Amino acid sequence: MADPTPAAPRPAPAAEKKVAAPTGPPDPPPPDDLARPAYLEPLTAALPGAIVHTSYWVGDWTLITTSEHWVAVLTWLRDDPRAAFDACADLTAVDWPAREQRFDIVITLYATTRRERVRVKIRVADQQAAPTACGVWPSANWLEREVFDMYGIPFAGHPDLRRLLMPDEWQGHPQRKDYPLEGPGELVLEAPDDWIAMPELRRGVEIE
Amino acid sequence: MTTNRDTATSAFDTDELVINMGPQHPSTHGVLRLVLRLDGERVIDMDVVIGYLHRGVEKLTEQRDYTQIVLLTDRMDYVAAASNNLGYVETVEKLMSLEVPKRAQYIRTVLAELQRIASHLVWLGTHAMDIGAVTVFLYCLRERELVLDLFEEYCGARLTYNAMRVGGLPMDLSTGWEAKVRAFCDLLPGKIDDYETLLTNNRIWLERTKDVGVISGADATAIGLTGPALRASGVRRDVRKDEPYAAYKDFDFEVPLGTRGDTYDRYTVRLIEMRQSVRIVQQALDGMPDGPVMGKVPRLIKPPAGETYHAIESPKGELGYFIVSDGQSLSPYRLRVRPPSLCNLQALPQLARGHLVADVVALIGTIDIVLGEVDR
Amino acid sequence: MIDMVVIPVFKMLVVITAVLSAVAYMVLLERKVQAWVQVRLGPMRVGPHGVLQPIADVLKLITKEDVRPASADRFLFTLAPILVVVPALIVFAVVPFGTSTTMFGKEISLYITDLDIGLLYIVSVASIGLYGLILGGWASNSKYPLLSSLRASAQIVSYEVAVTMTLVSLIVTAGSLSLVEIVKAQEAHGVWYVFIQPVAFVIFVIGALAETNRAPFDLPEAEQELVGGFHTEYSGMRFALFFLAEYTNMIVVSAVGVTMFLGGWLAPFSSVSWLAWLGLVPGWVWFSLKTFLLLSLFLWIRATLPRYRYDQLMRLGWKVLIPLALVNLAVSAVLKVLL
Amino acid sequence: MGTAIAFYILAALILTGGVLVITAKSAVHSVVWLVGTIIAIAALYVVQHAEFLAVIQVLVYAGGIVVLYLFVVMLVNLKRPAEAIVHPQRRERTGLLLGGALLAQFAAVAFYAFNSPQVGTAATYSARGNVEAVARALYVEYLVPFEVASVLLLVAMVGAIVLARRDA
Repeated sequence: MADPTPAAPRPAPAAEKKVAAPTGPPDPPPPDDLARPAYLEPLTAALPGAIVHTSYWVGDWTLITTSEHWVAVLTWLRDDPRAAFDACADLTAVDWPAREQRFDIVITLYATTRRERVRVKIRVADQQAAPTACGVWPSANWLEREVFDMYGIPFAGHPDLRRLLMPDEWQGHPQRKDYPLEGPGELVLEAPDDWIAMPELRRGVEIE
Repeated sequence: MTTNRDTATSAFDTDELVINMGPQHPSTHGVLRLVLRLDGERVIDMDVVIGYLHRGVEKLTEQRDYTQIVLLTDRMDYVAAASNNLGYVETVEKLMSLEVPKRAQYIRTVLAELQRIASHLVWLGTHAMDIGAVTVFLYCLRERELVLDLFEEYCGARLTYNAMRVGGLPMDLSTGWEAKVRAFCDLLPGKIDDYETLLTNNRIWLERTKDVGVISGADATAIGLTGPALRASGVRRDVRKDEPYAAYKDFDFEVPLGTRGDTYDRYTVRLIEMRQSVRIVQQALDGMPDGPVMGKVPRLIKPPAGETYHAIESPKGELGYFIVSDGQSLSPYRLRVRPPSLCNLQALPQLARGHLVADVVALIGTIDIVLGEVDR
Repeated sequence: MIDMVVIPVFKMLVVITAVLSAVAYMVLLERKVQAWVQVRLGPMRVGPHGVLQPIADVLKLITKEDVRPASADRFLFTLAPILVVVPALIVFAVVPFGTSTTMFGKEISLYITDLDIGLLYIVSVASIGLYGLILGGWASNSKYPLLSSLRASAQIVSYEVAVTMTLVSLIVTAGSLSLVEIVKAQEAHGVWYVFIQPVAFVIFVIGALAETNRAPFDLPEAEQELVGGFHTEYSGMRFALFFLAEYTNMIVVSAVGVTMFLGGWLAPFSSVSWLAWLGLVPGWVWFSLKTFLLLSLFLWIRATLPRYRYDQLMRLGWKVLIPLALVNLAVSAVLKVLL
Repeated sequence: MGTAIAFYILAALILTGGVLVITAKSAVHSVVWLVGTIIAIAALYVVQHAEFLAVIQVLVYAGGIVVLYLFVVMLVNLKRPAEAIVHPQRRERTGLLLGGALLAQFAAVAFYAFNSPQVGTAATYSARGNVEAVARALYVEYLVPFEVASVLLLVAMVGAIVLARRDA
């Protein structure tokens, strides 16, 4: 921390070429002649209305669902023997600020016995709590903490929702597209007054 | 962290001790911080604090073009940079549906397996040193040095190789390199025997590793363990076999499995993996095809809009890349790394609960983390 | 006057000087032996093959700033290193380096004093040194040193029992508590006690490793677990005192081991007639040589073995070594009566 | 003469140590002073030519038992909250009672020692060798009390183990 009197927040660097901001991946529907995975039909039968969209691209299947159905879909995918996705390989988020529900939460599942992957996605708006997948796979715990840390998406029902990588007193969520890339960083972003208060705050923290 | 528990009920209550292990500690393998709650020396609970090495690699990639990102991947798992390179370039190739020449695939496989050997050697050395066998550490580093020499001869760097490009490799092998790799492959199994002489049947080693940090296959899968740590629990999951990438489907190798899922099994699994890696390298050298090492790649790497996830078997476990392209810019819209070290580290509290402080040290070693990859 | 004051003082000076320089070179030897085992060279820069390294180390330690943590207990923090070093050094009062020699026309014995309870003296004085470790760890007011103190006290008290027990069985065999008498008894028997009491010797060596906090029992200062153990917060000369005491203690246990089991100053194979010329070598040379060999064994073990865990160490001590030592003692006593 | 000077110096050390044991603020300091006192007493034995006793004193008390005291003092939370003391007066009364009993015991021993014939002075023990003299006293002259005491200790040890055992 250097200069305690920050200059006025710099204007965001102008985009070089003005193109329409992307609003999400194309998620192309699968070609009609492609065999659907075996679990797809039972899933739509078991949870009607849960799967909003199905997509296939460069070999990856993607299911798009809604946050109300998130836990139910994941639980079904884990428990049904036709799916048997017993491992949560990855959970992350993508920020599409031009969209109303700006965040995609993306989970990548893996079925150890069938050696198959599937991606499941939901969309959530800013400040909207997403349901947690911790109850389905304990491994989602840290991954959701990282998403919370980097995007500021709160996970409802998460047992231990703290920042994972950034310091606890950090302001802002760096992985968002509108996070400034230059400037004094952590403090200017949301509450400029904190910039002055922070040194005192730091002094008060009992560091062992 | 505060340490005082004001809830001491009886005058003769022994205090629970809360200690910080790390971020500056000799055996946390970097800047890992563990907050241990101890009853005597027994671990009651543990909180893992990470992020001390967070450099925002995922954010940085959004400002770099696809070729420059190879360089960033080097800095994640810095003891296995070539594996990180491989995972990244393959994901971009998948996104762009690029064809990679067979020779490049073979050389990539050789590099990845040499990297696995080097990474496992570092792991074995540090793991043994954590348990007190300092000599093994120096033996392992001696052999790792030979691998680094091979890499240096191939790409000029010893740690951060930047050794792969989207669509192929930056350069072909130099003359005589293959012979040197062969010589190394002949040498290594004997050296592994040496390490085993010092450790495998050593009573102290057995007592320190057997039944320490036992985890069942189902639990290991659920908590997100991958790689050797998962296979030691008897789960047969190896991306090289399950979803063959590079040239792995051309080679014959075994995937070692453990039975009990304890620290000793994780040790034996990794040792066998090193021997299998030697086999793979030898087969790849035997069948090394001729031809170019760079495929037809557009001058500007600009993948079509879309997203994909691709995983490889890094020495630590499943290393996945999730890349989203918006089809407009020369940088990824979003690049997510699925770091095996991070996901494996998540199992540490579960493994360590109820064990002694000394076991925590052994367990940090046994899950094989690199903080550069945990924090990115 | 000369017999009462000058000669003992002179002897003490010689012994302390010898021990201190032995410690300095012991450190070098340890680094060299470790390096050779680990295909390295060890210290090579200070002097030819690093022979001046200990002097450089000592100078460095003396000139370093002496840091005391603000929250440390001032009195005990200063007392602890002294409490470790003094017992380690005064133990040498009863160690016989040889029988006697003639100097300036006077018969001078090669030991400072010959107590009739010499062995008990060693054991009891050495047990005081433990306070230094415990108090050093506690006085630092820091967590890793405290854990280390607890480990050290439990470990040393436990292994002291086993070691003392083996020494008792040796006393039974020799019929004396005086170290000089024990060596003379070995001379009279014509055989070193290591051959009469092999079990006791093994227990003694294991216990000695544990009591001096050496690998594989170096838990109180296990760097990988407890950072530096009880001396984590120490620096400069105070740290050097801990260091000095540790190596002095190694020399002590080796010297005691040599005296008790390896015939002290006696030449080997004294009963073999064609090796009688070995007896021409002075006794103190044999003594030093044997001590050196035993010390090298310590170093070799350190370079080879991993470290025990705390509970395993305790199990080994209480469930294996102490019962074994007890049985050994009983058998020795019975045999002594029968034979 | 020399013996007398040594005695008075040591006695002063012992008394100072004893007072410091009770007045020291920190329990660990108390234990350290206790060790000092024990070593001073051992030195007093040496002055009286009872080297064996001195060495055993250091070995058993300083080297063994007090280490365990220290162990406990370091581990246990001795900062007892004020409300945990139910009857402050009771402590004082108990203390007075125990102190009185101790004083009475000292008096009895002193009385007994003055009135009984001198069984063995330091000089007579020294002539026969320290170890042997003690052994003779323990295993020949006072065998029964010795055995009774050892049985008592054994009972105490078993009791301690039973108390300390966690519910299996």
